[in-house]
Amino acid sequence: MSDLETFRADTRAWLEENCPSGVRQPDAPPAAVWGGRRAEFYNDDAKVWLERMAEKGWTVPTWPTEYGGGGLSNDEAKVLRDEMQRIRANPPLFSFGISMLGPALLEFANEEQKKEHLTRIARGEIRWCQGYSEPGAGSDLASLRTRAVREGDHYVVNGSKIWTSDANHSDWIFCLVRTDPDVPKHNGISFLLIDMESPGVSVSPIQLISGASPFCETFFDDVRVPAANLVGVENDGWNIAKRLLQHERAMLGEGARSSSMGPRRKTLLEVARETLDAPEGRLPDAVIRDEMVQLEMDQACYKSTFQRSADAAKAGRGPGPETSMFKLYLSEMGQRGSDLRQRIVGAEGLGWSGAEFDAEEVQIAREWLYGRASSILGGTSEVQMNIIAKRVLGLPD
Amino acid sequence: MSDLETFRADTRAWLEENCPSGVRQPDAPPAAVWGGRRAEFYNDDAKVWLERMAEKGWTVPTWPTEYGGGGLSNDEAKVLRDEMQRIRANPPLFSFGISMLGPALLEFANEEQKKEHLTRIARGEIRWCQGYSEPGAGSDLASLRTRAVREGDHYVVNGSKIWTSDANHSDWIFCLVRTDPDVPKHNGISFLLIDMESPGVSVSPIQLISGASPFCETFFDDVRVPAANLVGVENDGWNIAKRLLQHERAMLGEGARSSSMGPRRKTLLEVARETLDAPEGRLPDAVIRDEMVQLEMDQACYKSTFQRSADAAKAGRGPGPETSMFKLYLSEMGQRGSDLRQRIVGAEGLGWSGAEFDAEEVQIAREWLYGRASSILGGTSEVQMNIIAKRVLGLPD
Amino acid sequence: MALVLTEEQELLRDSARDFVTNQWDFDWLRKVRGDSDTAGYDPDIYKQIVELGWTAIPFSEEVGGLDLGYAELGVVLEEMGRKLMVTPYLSTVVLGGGAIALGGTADQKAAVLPGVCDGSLLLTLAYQETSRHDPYAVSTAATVDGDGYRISGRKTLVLDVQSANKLVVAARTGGNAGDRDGLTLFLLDAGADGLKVSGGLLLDSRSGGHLTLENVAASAADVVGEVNAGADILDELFSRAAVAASAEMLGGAQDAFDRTVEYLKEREQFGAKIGSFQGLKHRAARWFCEVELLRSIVMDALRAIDEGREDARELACVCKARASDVYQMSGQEGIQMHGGIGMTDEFDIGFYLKRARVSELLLGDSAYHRNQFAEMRGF
Amino acid sequence: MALVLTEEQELLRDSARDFVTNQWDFDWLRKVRGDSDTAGYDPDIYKQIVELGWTAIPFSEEVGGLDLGYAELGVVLEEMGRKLMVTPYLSTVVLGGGAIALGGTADQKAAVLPGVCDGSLLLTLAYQETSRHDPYAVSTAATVDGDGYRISGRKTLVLDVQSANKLVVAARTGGNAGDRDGLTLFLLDAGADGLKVSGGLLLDSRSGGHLTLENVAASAADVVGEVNAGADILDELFSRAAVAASAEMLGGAQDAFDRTVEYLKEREQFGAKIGSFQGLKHRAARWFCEVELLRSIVMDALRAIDEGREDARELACVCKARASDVYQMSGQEGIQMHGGIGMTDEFDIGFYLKRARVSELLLGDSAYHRNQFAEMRGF
Repeated sequence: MSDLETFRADTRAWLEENCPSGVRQPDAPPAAVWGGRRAEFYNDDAKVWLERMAEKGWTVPTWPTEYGGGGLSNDEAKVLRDEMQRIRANPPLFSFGISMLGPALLEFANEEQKKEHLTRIARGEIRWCQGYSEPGAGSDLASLRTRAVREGDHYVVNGSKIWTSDANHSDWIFCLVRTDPDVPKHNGISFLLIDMESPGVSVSPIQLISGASPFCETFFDDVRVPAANLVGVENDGWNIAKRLLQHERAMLGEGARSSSMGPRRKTLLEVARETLDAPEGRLPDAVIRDEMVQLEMDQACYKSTFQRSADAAKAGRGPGPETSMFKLYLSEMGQRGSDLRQRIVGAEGLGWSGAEFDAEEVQIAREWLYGRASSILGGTSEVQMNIIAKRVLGLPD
Repeated sequence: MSDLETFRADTRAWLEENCPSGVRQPDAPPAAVWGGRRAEFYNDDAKVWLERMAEKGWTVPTWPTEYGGGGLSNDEAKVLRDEMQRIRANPPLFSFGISMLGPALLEFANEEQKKEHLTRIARGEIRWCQGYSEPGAGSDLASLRTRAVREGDHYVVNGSKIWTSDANHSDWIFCLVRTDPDVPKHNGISFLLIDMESPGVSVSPIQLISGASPFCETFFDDVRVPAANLVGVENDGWNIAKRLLQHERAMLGEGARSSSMGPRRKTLLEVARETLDAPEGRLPDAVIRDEMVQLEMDQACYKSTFQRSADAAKAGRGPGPETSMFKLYLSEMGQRGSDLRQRIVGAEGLGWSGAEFDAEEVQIAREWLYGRASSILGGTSEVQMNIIAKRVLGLPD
Repeated sequence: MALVLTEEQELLRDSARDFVTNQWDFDWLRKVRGDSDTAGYDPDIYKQIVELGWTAIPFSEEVGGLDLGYAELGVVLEEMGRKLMVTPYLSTVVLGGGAIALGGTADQKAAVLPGVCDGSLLLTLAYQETSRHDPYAVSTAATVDGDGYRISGRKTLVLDVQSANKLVVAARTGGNAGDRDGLTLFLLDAGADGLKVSGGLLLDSRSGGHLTLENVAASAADVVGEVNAGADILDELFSRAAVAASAEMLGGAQDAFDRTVEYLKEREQFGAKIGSFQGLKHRAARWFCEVELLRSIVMDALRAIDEGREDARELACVCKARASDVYQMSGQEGIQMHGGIGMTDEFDIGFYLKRARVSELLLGDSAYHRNQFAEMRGF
Repeated sequence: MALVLTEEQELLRDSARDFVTNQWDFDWLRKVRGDSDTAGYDPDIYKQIVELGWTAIPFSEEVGGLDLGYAELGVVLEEMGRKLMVTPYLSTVVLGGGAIALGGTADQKAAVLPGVCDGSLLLTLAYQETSRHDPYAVSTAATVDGDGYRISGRKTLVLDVQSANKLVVAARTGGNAGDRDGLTLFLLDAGADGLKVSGGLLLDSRSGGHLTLENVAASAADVVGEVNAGADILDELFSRAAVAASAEMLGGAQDAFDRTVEYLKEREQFGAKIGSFQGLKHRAARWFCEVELLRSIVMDALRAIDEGREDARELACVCKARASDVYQMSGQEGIQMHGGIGMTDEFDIGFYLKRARVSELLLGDSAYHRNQFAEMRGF
């Protein structure tokens, strides 16, 4: 047996013993554990599962063991993922700490910061949110105006952030702040970690066109932040930010994969068969059929492209500007899908509220509306195209 | 009877008497008379017809009688058009002199110029072509470099023009030339009329991707042009040019109307029925059917828009920047149509040459290729969109 | 008729625009969501509309109408559409009133239309039963019962079903679902025994919902038009209503466009007005063209109805198909060009997308009308 | 197999690119138009291709092949496609050779494939009879005549019909046009009595034309595969050929894109590089994405064939549909972004549009493959 095969056998045995049935489908509800000071668990097993996985470092399998990780190679991590999927185990922990902040800290933070924050992320003790966008700045992130002024061993922070997902449930926020207003805009930016229990931090959820949302606006009013919470060099935060954005786009681009979390949705084909009252045979609406097929085909192309990118990454290339392509396409395919779904169900997808409309109907409408955000948040499609034109194609400014 | 009704009755009677059967469909061939020194007539009747109409000033019905026009009001001109259509009479004369240069001369030329040139245009004695674009300048017309240097009572012209349609059949060319290279580019341009028999003028036809074309490149090598041939003020030619471009776009936009000139083509529906072997009933290819319908619908919208614009013009508004919209749409609809046509006939529209392919097959392919020019020549679609954004919507630079 | 507004129509437009701008509270679209007792519209606004004479526009003078045409109806609908005004106008004047005016008996006209004109009566049309607009897909059965009928069935997406006093209901007196023959229209009281309304709030803050009929009694006098020939009325009614709805949609598309162009001129990013970016410029230019083309076809289709032109029904298909596509595009581009702020409920632009979607699916989406058009043209 | 080139494949690509860049004269595409005696390809170029071993790629070592896979075939096709090289490669190696390799008897393989590998034999496939690709729409009849057959009918769009020494011809031994059953493939000599070739120059300077068969004699030994079961071979053959053609199309789309991006960086207008205009930037970015997605699906579909994967035929549909659309878009955008000069015959970019159109319609356009895909997926 190769080392990897041994690892697979061991992992399978360990999971069999330690993964409680309450976090395995079909027993497990389609819910996630996000950790944090006010962590909520969908059942007792979920709590046990998180503790056991954190103990092994397998909430963050590839991170170094000294920071709470599992120290696994990429191949081993894939084996772990495969084995968890095999038994349909929910992941023990989701967080922006894992997917976005962690990789950045590993690359840019000092030893104390890594020790303190990475281990707490790995154990699910602290829930993080991201403070990048600002009201009025939009996709032009670097025009941010939240000000951090050094006073002795603290920064005093004033300003506000928008689109801070789940800020109302989070414990800490990683922030881009302006530390030097007198230099060109990309230069005077720093990357700061802020405890949201600090006096002067307040959070207000945002109502979207689709209704309640995970997004918030976060305000900073003379918030004192220890200077030790600065990551990297003062005024050099933009480099960290860019790296983090790549991770974010990669994560958003990978969205299609992790969508297995939710309850299984009816496929478009199933919806069409039901609505058009055509349980079998060729769909009677040739135009809808053609649109559905085009979407399926585009998804197949996307899947191949994602695989190609992953195969290329194995050959040593990390997430680069082509992640913009994933973001651009995935958001638009999602929009087309929810648009088609709503057009197919027609009258049954137009309700906003009232006993009249069942939950599934209302969900179709809300999802369609919410989906419009996907080509805006996390960098608009226009920004992604700018990035491709500039960084991939090298077109002139 | 109203004046207009009287006019209609008179016109009808005159036409009945004077319009020979050889210029009326179905006897008349689908051909046009372009006039000029080397004028060609598709038959003897066509010559008689031109002479009689020129006599009445009805080759240019709304121009003043002193310049060879008919002095008709717009309403009377419409009556004339209607009555000619009623008896299916070919127009007596086509020319860029009528559709483009004439209106510009009426607006900007001095009395001598009007007398000399307008009358000769009206009588079909001189065939004009347009010298605007230059190699390397493309849609950025104003960056033209053909130089005209004043020497006494002459200009000496050097440079070249491209896309000079039918230059090889034309007698005179109206040209934009640079008379002052030291001022910002729109300022140093003049509008000059040049006799193509002048020594130093030469013409070379352009081969397009679709094969032979009406386009030429025209070269000027120390061509001496009398200063009296300057229209308007020296260095102020750009204003004339802009006005003329509006007339050109309006003419291109109106293209759909005058297409009755050619032999009647099979409609897309007829082609589809033949090719798909479906003489009646619903077309078996639902996707092609849907595309065809979408095109028909867009054409209907275009037709209504054109009518609305004409109705608005009657209420006193001339061709403005919205003509860019016509140019943009008409070219793209044409392209979609010939694209669809070729896709429908499939294998039968892929031949370039060889006894193997019949003329209709080859024509389908050539037209499809030639059609790609329509979104480029006469101002690219991109330029039309720029114009709309700037002049209609007032978006900032 | 020329494709320009007459002086009278321009006056009507100006006064309508004034009224909508000054009297209608856009925020009503948000407020109604928290209001479980809502009538589904603002009665005060509707009262003023009645006073302006809008409800009387298409009806003859005998019944208290102004005897104007669809051209005028389109003018006020466009202005209402601009600010997404919510009223039972479309259901009362165009659908319910339209059905009676087209096919009703003299008694029905006399009984109903004066009330429509003076605002004392609200109507609606209940026909749809399947998820998508399909006029002949009616299963609701009207069975003969003595001199009259008993009607049973279920209707969906009945616009303003909550507020209507009377309903025109399509039921089957012969044939099977999908057949053109065998449809009959009935004029029923909202309070009739066995008639159950179950309404809700639609995406776009309009009201609508289901209607359930259980052995609802109707007399022979309640039949609108002739028995089994309801489709003759419906075909013409839907063709006209599609154009009327398109006029309202044009207003919304135009306003979403206008708002966005303004935003492009104001909003700065990356150190410049975003309207100076050619990528957005070109999209705005195309969008402009789409709205202009829509305006032309709407004007043409409205006049084709008034003139009784042969191509009126074809134009209606072209019109509603394009209105559906252009309005949807306007909602989407509006949000996309506004960026993140366009996604917030606080900002107005998102409401255009919602109205666009509901309007698109009401009375047939663009695929439906393309197919209809194809059938008329023999494709 | 991973969706990256192996080291060996990279070497093959590099040498192919060298060869195409240095040996192939793009201007041949113009020259051939004036040459009425043309063989339809440049024999000297084909000879070199043979020497490079490309014609031997997919065949087994027994018949003189290299026993490589579609992944490698795709590599050389892409490189040939980049510069629009004209050779009888697709018709000989992929279509004719592919049919024999898939379904031929041992005798046929031994008789034909060594000649394909060593370049002494050119083949093609004659199947199409209607205007659009429709594999079962075969009316050409093969009637039993003693121990053999007599074949009569007419084929259209037979690629390289002028130069082929042998033809694989689809004929009907049972059933009616449109039936899957009853098709039989025959291997015929180009010089057979009653076989008339009438070739011409296609839009894209490839050669092709009609084939007329009048009582052409074929023996039982000329049957490729089994009588009446020709569709079993054709289904697999067309699926593979669609992917091979897509690889060639990818090369063309990529090159049109690369040329245009270079042009955007060089060309100045209105005082700036036109590549700095955001309108063009965004279109270039989308175009880039389209070509990348095409590259992924081509690589995946090629490997699916080599691996005998279950989804190979579905991927082939996705692949050819996308290749058709992306190549067409590349031809159109290429010309549009080059402006007027792109319309001239003197400039190269227009040839990509021509090749795109012919390639799009060969072996099924995107609508055809969407429908095929839908049937496989049960839509």
